[in-house]
Amino acid sequence: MTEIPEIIRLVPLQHFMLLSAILFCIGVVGVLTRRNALIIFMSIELMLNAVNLMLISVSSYHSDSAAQVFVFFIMAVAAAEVAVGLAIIVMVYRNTRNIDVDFLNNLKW
Amino acid sequence: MSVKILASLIPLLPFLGFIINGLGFRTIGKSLAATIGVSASVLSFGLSVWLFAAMTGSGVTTQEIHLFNWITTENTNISFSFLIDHLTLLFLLVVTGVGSLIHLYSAGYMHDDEGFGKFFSFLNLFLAAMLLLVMGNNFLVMFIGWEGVGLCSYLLIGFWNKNTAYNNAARKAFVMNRIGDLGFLLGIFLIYITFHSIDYNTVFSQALAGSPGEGVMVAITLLLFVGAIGKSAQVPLYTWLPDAMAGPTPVSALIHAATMVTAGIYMVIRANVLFSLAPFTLEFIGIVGLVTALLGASIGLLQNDIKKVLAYSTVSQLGYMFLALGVGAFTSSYFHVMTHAFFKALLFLGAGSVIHGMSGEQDIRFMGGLKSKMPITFITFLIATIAIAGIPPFSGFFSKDEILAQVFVHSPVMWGLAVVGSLMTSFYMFRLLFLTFFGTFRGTHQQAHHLHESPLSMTLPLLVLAVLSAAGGLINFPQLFGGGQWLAHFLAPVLGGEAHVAHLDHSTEWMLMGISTVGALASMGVAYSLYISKKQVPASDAVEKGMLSRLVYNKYYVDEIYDTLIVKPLSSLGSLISEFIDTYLVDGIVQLAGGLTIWVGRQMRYLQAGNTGFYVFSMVLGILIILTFNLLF
Amino acid sequence: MLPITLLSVFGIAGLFLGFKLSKPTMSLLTVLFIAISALVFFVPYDFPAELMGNMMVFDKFGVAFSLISLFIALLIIPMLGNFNEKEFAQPAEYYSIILFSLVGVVMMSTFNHVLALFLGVEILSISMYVLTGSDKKNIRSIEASLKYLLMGSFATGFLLFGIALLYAATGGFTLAGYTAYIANNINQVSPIFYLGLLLLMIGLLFKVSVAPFHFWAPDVYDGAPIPFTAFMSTVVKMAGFAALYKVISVSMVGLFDFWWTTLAICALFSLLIGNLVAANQTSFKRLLAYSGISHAGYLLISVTTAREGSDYDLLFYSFSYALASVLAFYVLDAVAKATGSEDLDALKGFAKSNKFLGFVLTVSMLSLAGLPLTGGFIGKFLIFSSAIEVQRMAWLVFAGIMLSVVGAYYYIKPVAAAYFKEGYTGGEVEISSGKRFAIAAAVMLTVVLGILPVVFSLFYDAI
Amino acid sequence: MNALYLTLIPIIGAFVIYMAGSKNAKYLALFFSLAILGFGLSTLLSFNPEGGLQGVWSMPWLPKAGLYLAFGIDGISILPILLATLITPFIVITTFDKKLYREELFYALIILAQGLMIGSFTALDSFLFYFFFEASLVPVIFISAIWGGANRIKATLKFFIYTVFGSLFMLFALIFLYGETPGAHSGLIADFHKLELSSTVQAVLFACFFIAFAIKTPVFPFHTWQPDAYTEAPATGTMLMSGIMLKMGLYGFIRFLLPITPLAVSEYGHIAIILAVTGIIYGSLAAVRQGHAKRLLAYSSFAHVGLIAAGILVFSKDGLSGSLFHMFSHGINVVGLFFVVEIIASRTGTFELDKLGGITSQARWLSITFVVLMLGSVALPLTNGFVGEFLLLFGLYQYNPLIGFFAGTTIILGAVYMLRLFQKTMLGNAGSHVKNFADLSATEKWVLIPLAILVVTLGVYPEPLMKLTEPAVKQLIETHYLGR
Amino acid sequence: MAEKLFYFLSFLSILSALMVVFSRNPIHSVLYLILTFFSLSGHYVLLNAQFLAVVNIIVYAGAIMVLFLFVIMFLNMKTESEKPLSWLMKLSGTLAGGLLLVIFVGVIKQADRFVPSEVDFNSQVGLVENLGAVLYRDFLVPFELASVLFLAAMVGAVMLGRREVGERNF
Repeated sequence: MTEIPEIIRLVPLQHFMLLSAILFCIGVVGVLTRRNALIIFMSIELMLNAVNLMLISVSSYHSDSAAQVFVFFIMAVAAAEVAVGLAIIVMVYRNTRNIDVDFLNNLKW
Repeated sequence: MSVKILASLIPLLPFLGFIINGLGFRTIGKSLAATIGVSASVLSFGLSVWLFAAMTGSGVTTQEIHLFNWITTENTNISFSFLIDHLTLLFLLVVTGVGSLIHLYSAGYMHDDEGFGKFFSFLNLFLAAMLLLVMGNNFLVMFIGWEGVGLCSYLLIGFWNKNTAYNNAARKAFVMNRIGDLGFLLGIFLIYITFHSIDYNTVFSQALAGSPGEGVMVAITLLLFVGAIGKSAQVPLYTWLPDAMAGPTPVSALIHAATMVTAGIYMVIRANVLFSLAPFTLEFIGIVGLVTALLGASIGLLQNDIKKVLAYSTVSQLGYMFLALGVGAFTSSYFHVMTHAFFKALLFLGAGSVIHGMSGEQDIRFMGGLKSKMPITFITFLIATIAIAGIPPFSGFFSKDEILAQVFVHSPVMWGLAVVGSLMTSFYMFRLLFLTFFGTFRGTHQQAHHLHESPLSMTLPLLVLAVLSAAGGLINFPQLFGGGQWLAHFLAPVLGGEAHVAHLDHSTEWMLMGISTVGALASMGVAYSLYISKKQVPASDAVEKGMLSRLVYNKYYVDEIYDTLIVKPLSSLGSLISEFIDTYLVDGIVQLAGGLTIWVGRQMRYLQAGNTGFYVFSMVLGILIILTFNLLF
Repeated sequence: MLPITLLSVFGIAGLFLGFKLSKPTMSLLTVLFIAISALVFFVPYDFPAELMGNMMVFDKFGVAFSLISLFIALLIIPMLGNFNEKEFAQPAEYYSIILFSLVGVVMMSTFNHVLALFLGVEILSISMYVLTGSDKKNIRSIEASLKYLLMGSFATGFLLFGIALLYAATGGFTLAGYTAYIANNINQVSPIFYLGLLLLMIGLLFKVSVAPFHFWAPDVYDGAPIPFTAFMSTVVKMAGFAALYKVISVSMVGLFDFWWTTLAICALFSLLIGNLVAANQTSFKRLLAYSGISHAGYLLISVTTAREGSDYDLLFYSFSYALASVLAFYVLDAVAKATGSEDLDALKGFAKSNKFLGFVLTVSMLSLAGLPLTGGFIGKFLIFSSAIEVQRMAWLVFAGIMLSVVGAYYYIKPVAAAYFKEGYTGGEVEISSGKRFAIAAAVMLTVVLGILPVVFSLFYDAI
Repeated sequence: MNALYLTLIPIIGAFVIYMAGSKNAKYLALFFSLAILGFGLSTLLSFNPEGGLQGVWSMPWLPKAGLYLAFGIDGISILPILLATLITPFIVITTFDKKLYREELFYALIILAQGLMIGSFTALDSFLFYFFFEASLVPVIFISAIWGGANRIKATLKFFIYTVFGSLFMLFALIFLYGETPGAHSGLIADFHKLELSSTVQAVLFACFFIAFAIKTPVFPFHTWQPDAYTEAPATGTMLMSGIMLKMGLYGFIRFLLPITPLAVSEYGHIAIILAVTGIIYGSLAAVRQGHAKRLLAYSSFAHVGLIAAGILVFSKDGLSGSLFHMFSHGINVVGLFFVVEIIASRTGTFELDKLGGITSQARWLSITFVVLMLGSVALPLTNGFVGEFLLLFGLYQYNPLIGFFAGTTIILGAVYMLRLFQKTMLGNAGSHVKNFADLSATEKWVLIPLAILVVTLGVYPEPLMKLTEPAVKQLIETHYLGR
Repeated sequence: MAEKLFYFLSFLSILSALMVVFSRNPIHSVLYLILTFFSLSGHYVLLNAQFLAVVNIIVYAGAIMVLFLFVIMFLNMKTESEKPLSWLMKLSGTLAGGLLLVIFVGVIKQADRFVPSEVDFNSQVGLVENLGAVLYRDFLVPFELASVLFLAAMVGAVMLGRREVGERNF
């Protein structure tokens, strides 16, 4: 119908997927190496964005709009999650004056 | 009334006596209890006589009485049936006859015992079991009686159950009998497997028709003989019998001298067909019998307990009977069973009378000079002693001599040894007699004061038995003296296996008789010189003895050897199992398995350290493993 | 669709009614709401397909799962009674959030489009994050909430990445699309598809707390207020399994050879960890949490079996497990209220003064242990008898059966404590009529399922 | 229908007793147990040994899965059923003289246990069998752990875990077999019997079944739960366990192991038999030195059931007939003996043999009944014990004379420990704890005298009972026995 | 040109993503995350998904990240507040992430190269008009149900975030 955008012609889809995978893994590394609940949470947001990138790129290459709507939902959900998550983090902070996840280990064994 | 019912009544009457006296014990008065007990046995004696008369009169040799099927499965059918033949009849007469006398005797002997009714009930039960034993038409019914008499023996040995030593003796008797019983039972199994039946008639006719091979026969007969060893107190299972003297004296007389212990002989005679087909076993039986005879006699030489002497004498005499069986002289063996029943019962009852008079004292070292105080006892005891010593013309002479003659035919060496045993018999019996009835009284003053002749109920049986002991030889009066050997003829239909017994020429027979008679008299002389002329009294236990005499006095330490070799190891094994192996080894493995599971769980639990970082890391690790595993392989 | 609508509307309505109504009334009303929503499933009315957008399919499996989930939720509602008495408690909010989360449950049970799955999972998860932390003054509750949140959203990331990869491979989001893709490319399935499948699977395994993705569960269950733990370990788990079953066993069945080992091994690990660690617990609540992991293992066996009839097995097992769990949590709730402790030791001698609850505890533990007379046994039977049909899973069946013995060990411990030991410090526990009703219903059902499991197939056939 | 009633009435009865409260509990329990006994006897009268399966009642249980609630009685199960109906009234009566904590629960549990145990014998569906097999544990566990001795909880838990562990092996085997049945599958035992399995599969199943039943029975070396459980349980619990419950294990051997894995039985049966026979000697030796009366009886029971198990595994007509009969008589003897010991302990306050003695002169009826029961236990001819032991030993002897011999040592060792028990408790001088020992009370007589009469009657005339089992045993062997 | 832009944006997003993870100061992390989002939005624009690019900026960079920032500032978080992790944990964490990446890369590289066909390519899919039509037609139900999610989240956030009597504000 319309002309294929330059980027789709020049850059293979794999590169987008790779980028998305890299970002995702950086997010994972962040979750694994940081102990600040907020930063962990941000890393998770990063992972979600990697997913978004993947979906959008595939969607654009396939010219299928469903995935983009999906991304829309992911963003919405992420926002909701962040709202709740931050509320929880604040609550934790209120009670312990700390948001280091390693600090919290009353529950074990 | 039909034969079936009457024959069934023979064991049933004593059994009823047992039930009545047993359940009514302490509620039934003593005289009533005695009446019930004695009449039950006398009635069954009467029935036996009637049966004997009826069968010999009508010329019927065997009669089978089927009562009911006992154990039946798809391929096993064992009926509860009786077989009455000549062998059975003879045993019936002896058992009920001697039994009745002893019942009567007990009425006097046990009169002051608080367990009077119980005693009669057990005695009746014994009679019933013994009658079952001899009346059964198959091996298993015999086995019922076999075990039944064992039970009664247990109950009666431990009759005075407050005494732990008596109880132990009772237990020992039962357990040793059971060892033999196991052999018997296995023998029955093998018979069943071989002949597909355990009915005497079927088994014997099949065995005669087509022998299943000597190996099997030897196995069967050896197993059966193991049973006989236990029941009849042969080497090596004889040690219970002397201990069994713990029971009241009538019991010793009836069970441990006259009847029960001869059950082994009955069994071998009953199965003579099988035994004849297994020469090896017969040889073995002969040797065992000879060894027992010598061993028993030698121990008897130095015993001081009046009943112990008699007990070892019984062991020894049983050895002779087996010796006879071993050489294939079944009739002679039975002959000796019968005469032995008379004179040994008499001896025991006499001893009982002495003990009764001595207020319970059993050690001959503290007796002496009783002949004037207890004349009847003395005279009857004397008759019995002469009979057992094998001095003519009393019954023991004939029966023992027949055995010796048969042994001589079989093997002169064995004969020589047997004669030695017989000399010892003569010696210890006269030693016993002299120490007890002659000389001066060595007991306490109190005992002397109390000393008395026993009541009529006790002396009457003594008298009857004395007559029998004296005249019992007539029943198989040897041809040598012009006798007709009635017993041999009477038993002939039963003894399918005795065809081969050889006969000695008369001069040899005379010689053998002479040797044994002279020997017996000589032994008596030795005993006389020792205990009457020199007035020796056996030393008290405290005195040091020579090695040999110590060995003999302590019964060759056989009990101690058994104790260290068998009883102790087994009981320590038992302790080891129940206290160590079971709790720590077997259960230990179980506990370990459980504990290990829990332990692994506890280690896993430490993974859950509450550390979110670690949780996430493990998750990622899990993901990595799953991905690697699935995508690479 | 109608039940979802109703649940949402009721949730909103509950928020407003919360201003006016007392706590017991709210509770009763919520029960009513849930009951109505469940009944509505039987109303023969379908939304126009074009409006549905193929998002959800109200097939037999989904409806059945939704129904039993709603039913279990119904049983749990009265349990909130004790928790509602806390001074900061906001019952209306709890009830509404539960109603909302039930929307997620129904979506997870009936989805066809993975977006519905994703939304359902998120509705449920977010509700649970909140409810877990709702005991605001209790540090344990808060800690649980944070752990759940972080790990939950982390897992969601993997789930989404999986969905994205599957999309990259198949170009679609529907289960039917996946199935079609497998059918068309059975010999050349793209590695991206495999990767996506695995990640999606992992995301869902996390939600149902299967080892090695179970780490959150004990801590979260332990920290959360008892009614919400009950909710999580039953309704949430059931929804998760419904979703997992639909994704893996139904739409991916063509790749059975690919995924079965992974699931089987995960099941084995769940059984091992759940059972063995539970055997070492001193806290009753934590014991139940680990027991939940082991039951996830059993359910996973059923998922792995993926045969005709596995759906029924899964349903039956989840139902009987959920009933028994609810009962256990009721007892725990009562004991915790009476003694202030959630430990096994608090149960000592409990049954002597509380005969009814003692009996309830027994029934519940027997059912969880899978002993006969209870639904737990039939459930195990169904699962194992299906699994044995797959010859290569025999070892898993064997392991599953054998590990039940550990289960028997730790399930009998509370009963033994309650009946055979002394030292109960609390008095007789008052049970409100609502609770009594719920407990009685669950006990009855547990026993009926054990003795006359026909009843359940009648129910299943009726849908 | 009879089979169903026999199972169901006790279960209903248990609820009735529980609901009726503690006041009338014991009488209600007696009523129900007698009613069941009456029912059992009427079943016996209408039972036709040649008629195969009878009194059948069935309805679908899990229709789709092919499971049935199917109950029935055949020649194999009639004796265990009869035993369970016969013994329970006695077990109920044994407690009449006592004041118990929560009587309604206690008696309800007894009757419930009876129902569940009967259920395991009447079940025709393997899973129904498993169901009862496990379920019957529950009341017994409760009885043991609530009314038991000092270490009751530990012992009971061990018992529970161990038995459950074993039965899970069976569950695996059953599920496997279920999967093997053709078509839409079936859990009926009869259908399992029809399966033709390869020898490896049979070997595995054999192992599973053997472990399961060996633990329940128990067979060496899976017995270690037993002494503790028997010792710590109250007399009632011990009686239920030893009198009826362990028969479920033996019954399982006959019902499952033999017909389903005949190949494996002929191939590996000797291992199992050797284990069982080892258990006979092992248990006997452990009993010989035992100082605790109840523990002694526990080991003795262990030795006896070892013999039964060995006899079953021989897979011969004699062995099976003997085992079925001996199961019956063992139930009677062991209940009687445990009760005797319980009477002694309750009057003297101790089970320690060293503290007892000399009771016989003070308690005549106790002595008489004790002797009779003891004789049954040592298998004296004309007692019930002999009939079974004779056949079992005969079966074993036919299998292998040496094994027969070793098993036969039970005759000797049994006498050793039983006589020791008798002597240490009843004979000799009065022990330190024996003072003013009262003879049997009326209720105690009602238990022990009938039991003693049974011991003798069954020993003298066992044929009626043997006839009941004969056709079934024959059929079992003819259909499944493969030789060795 | 577009190619170069792609690689530049990729580089930027990876770098800033790394900085998110490795910054010691949470505020820096937030800022780097915003930078990442912007660069991702750039990608979206390149891919003709203008609507989502805008939404991304508004929702993520605008709303979510600001929320983060607020929280950080409210909590007054200092750099040192986070206890430094042992190097072993860090190393293993990085290693695990790296391995994960290796697997992803391995898988993605194996995938066939996808070349869209000229015939049925539609460059308009990412436009708001098109998306709106899809959203309100095919995704109507999830759209509505998302509101349930929001409601639940909102109620929850309020419930949890509310200050109880006796509690401090932050």
